[in-house]
This record gives sequence, C-alpha cells and structure tokens, in this order.
Amino acid sequence: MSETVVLVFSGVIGLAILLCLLRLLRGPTAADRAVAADTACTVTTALLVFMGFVFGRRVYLDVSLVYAVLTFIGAVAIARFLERGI
Amino acid sequence: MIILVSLLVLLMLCAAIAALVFRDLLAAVIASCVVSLLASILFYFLHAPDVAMAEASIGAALVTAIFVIALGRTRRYEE
Amino acid sequence: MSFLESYAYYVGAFGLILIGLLVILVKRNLIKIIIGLSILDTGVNLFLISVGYLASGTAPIFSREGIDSGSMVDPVPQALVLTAIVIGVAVLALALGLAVRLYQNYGTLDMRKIKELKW
Amino acid sequence: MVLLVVGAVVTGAGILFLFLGSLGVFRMPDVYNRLQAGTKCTTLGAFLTIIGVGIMEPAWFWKALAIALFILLTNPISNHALGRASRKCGVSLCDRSAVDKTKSFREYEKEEA
Repeated sequence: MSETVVLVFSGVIGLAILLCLLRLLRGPTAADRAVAADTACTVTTALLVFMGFVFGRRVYLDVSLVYAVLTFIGAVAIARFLERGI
Repeated sequence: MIILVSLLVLLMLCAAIAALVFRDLLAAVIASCVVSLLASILFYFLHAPDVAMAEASIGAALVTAIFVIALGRTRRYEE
Repeated sequence: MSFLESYAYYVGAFGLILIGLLVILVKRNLIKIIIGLSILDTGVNLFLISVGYLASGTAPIFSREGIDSGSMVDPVPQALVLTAIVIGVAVLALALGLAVRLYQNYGTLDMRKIKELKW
Repeated sequence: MVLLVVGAVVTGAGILFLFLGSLGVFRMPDVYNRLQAGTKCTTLGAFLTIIGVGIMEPAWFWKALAIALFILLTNPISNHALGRASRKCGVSLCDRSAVDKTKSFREYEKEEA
C-alpha cells in the first residue's frame, strides 16, 4: 500500500471528523450535538482500524474492539437523560 | 501523518473551547466527551494503545454517564 | 519533520491545560468547573505521553512478531498515565457527588451564592 | 497482491461512505434526517472499511470481523435511542417535511399533552 493512498484515505477520514465537529459547534439543540458525537465515535473506530493496518501490528486492533463495544453507553445515557431525566 | 495530527489537535482545541463557551451544560458535557475521544486518537498515534483503550472506555463512556447522572440530579442550564 | 510532529502534540497538550485553567478560574458554575478539571486532566496526560514519544518506535508490548526493546517508545510514562486516568475518574466522581450534595443543601450551583452563605 | 488491491478498493469504498455520512450529518436540515444519514451511511462505511482491512491482512480477518459485528450491533441501538428520545422531548421536524406518522402514536401524544 503506497504512501499516497494512505495519505488520501486518512485525510478523507479527517475531513469526515471535521464535518462532525462543525455540526457539533453549530447544532441548535442538544440532540444534534449528541448525533454528531455518536457519528464521530463510529468514524473514529474505522480510523483506528485503518491506522492499525498502517502501523502494522495486530495489538492495535484491541483498541478498536473496546471502542466498538463501549462507546454507545454514552449515547444511551444522553438519550435516557433527554427522554425523561435519569 | 503530520497533517492529520495537526488537524486532530486543532479539532481537539476547538472542542475544548466549545466546552468553555456553551451555556447548556449537556452540550458542554458532549463537547468534553469529544475532547476525550480526540485525545484517545492522539494517544493511539503516540504508540500507546493501552492508554488509548483506558481513555476511550473511561473518557467516552463512563465520564459522560457520570456527568449525565449528576445533571439529572441538579439543573441543566447555567444561569 | 519528526520534531515538528512532536511539537504538534505539545501544542495540543498545553492548549488543553490552558483552556482547563481558564474554565476553572473564570466560570462560576460548579459542574462547569468540574468539566474544566476533566479537560485539564486530559491535557496533563497527553503531555506526559508525548514526552516519551520516539518517532521511529512502536508500542511497548512484546508479541510474536519479533519486536526488540530497542525500537520501542518509553513505557514508563504510559504506566504512569494509565494509573493517572483511573485516579482522575475517581476524583471526578467524588467532586460530582459533592456538587450534588451542595445543590441539595443550598438550591443553587453558583459559587458566589454558596460563598455568601458562609457563616 | 490481488488481495491487497481488492482490500484497498473495499476500504476506499467504505471511507467514501463514511465521508458521505458525515456530509449528511453536516448538511441535513433536521435532527431526524441527520440521524438517518449518520446511522446508515456510517454503519455501512465502518463495516466496509474494517472488512477491507481484514481482506488486506488475512491473519487479522476474524478479529476485524468481530469488530465489524460489534459495530453492526451497537450503532443502530444508540441511534434508535437518540431518535426516540429527541421525538419524546419535543424536537420539531423541519418545515419542509411532508408527513409525520408518529403524531398518531399514543405514547408521543401523551408526552406532548
């Protein structure tokens, strides 16, 4: 995998995180910001798997596993709070 | 690589400033969750996967849940 | 180019520390102050990790892939920070518990009003 | 070599989907439209990216598949919870939306009354 392809792929993922952050800064309600943060979590998981391939060691995939399992707890807690207050 | 790291650092500082200026405390909590998320990516790029794992599980999930529980016990808007 | 990369990490770490200090000193809401404490904690951890960074290194974990100890980043700050994160979340939970108790007693989260009620 | 090219193409398609999902989150006019863009495109994009990495390195395939399956399980759950909560706490639809079928549901009426 050449250097240019890695640069383009990670740059596009960085732009995706930038767009999520812009929505988090602009969003009128708190639900918009929660949606932006949750989308940023999923994009981050994909970025970490890809960068683990670039770094070339299998140990790095464990971080993505923890991300995929645990980050939805925050979104569910925010949803419970918005629904009726915890 | 240097471009991606600079972009992530810039985004992390923007999210921290957003956590400073939001009047809605729930929005500030979400912004601090994003700060922790981006810091976890930077830990990963600094070749510290165990620290990134702890920061992701604690910063993005547990701290947000604790803050949201405390916000449910108190009031939501900063006066 | 590699020292420029570690400068980027230093800029991020000190920016987070300064923003956290600004939140703690300027804001008057207790929950906002605790959010600033969390941001400052993250900044200090990021600074400690970026001190031990080596541009040609890899993760300090032995595995079957034949990694020798000469090409690893420094593992001592990582062990330190791994403890500091857990202590940080415990401090955060204790501070939030105190804030909730203060709200139940005084009915407000404003620092000035709580300070005025002092005997 | 063939596996590397195929995996790179699959990864590129997944990253394109991730970018389009984030663009939808930025551009859509409403919470529910943003939620739809942010959950569908992002789930597919992350799945394709992780499977593409698993194709490029065949020794990593089962671990990558486990990560992809966990994303496939947890991402729709959290987004469904967010959409239901934002409908219950009264976030309004955008003014160009044509029909609101959830208005006739009993549980949402009870919340608005």
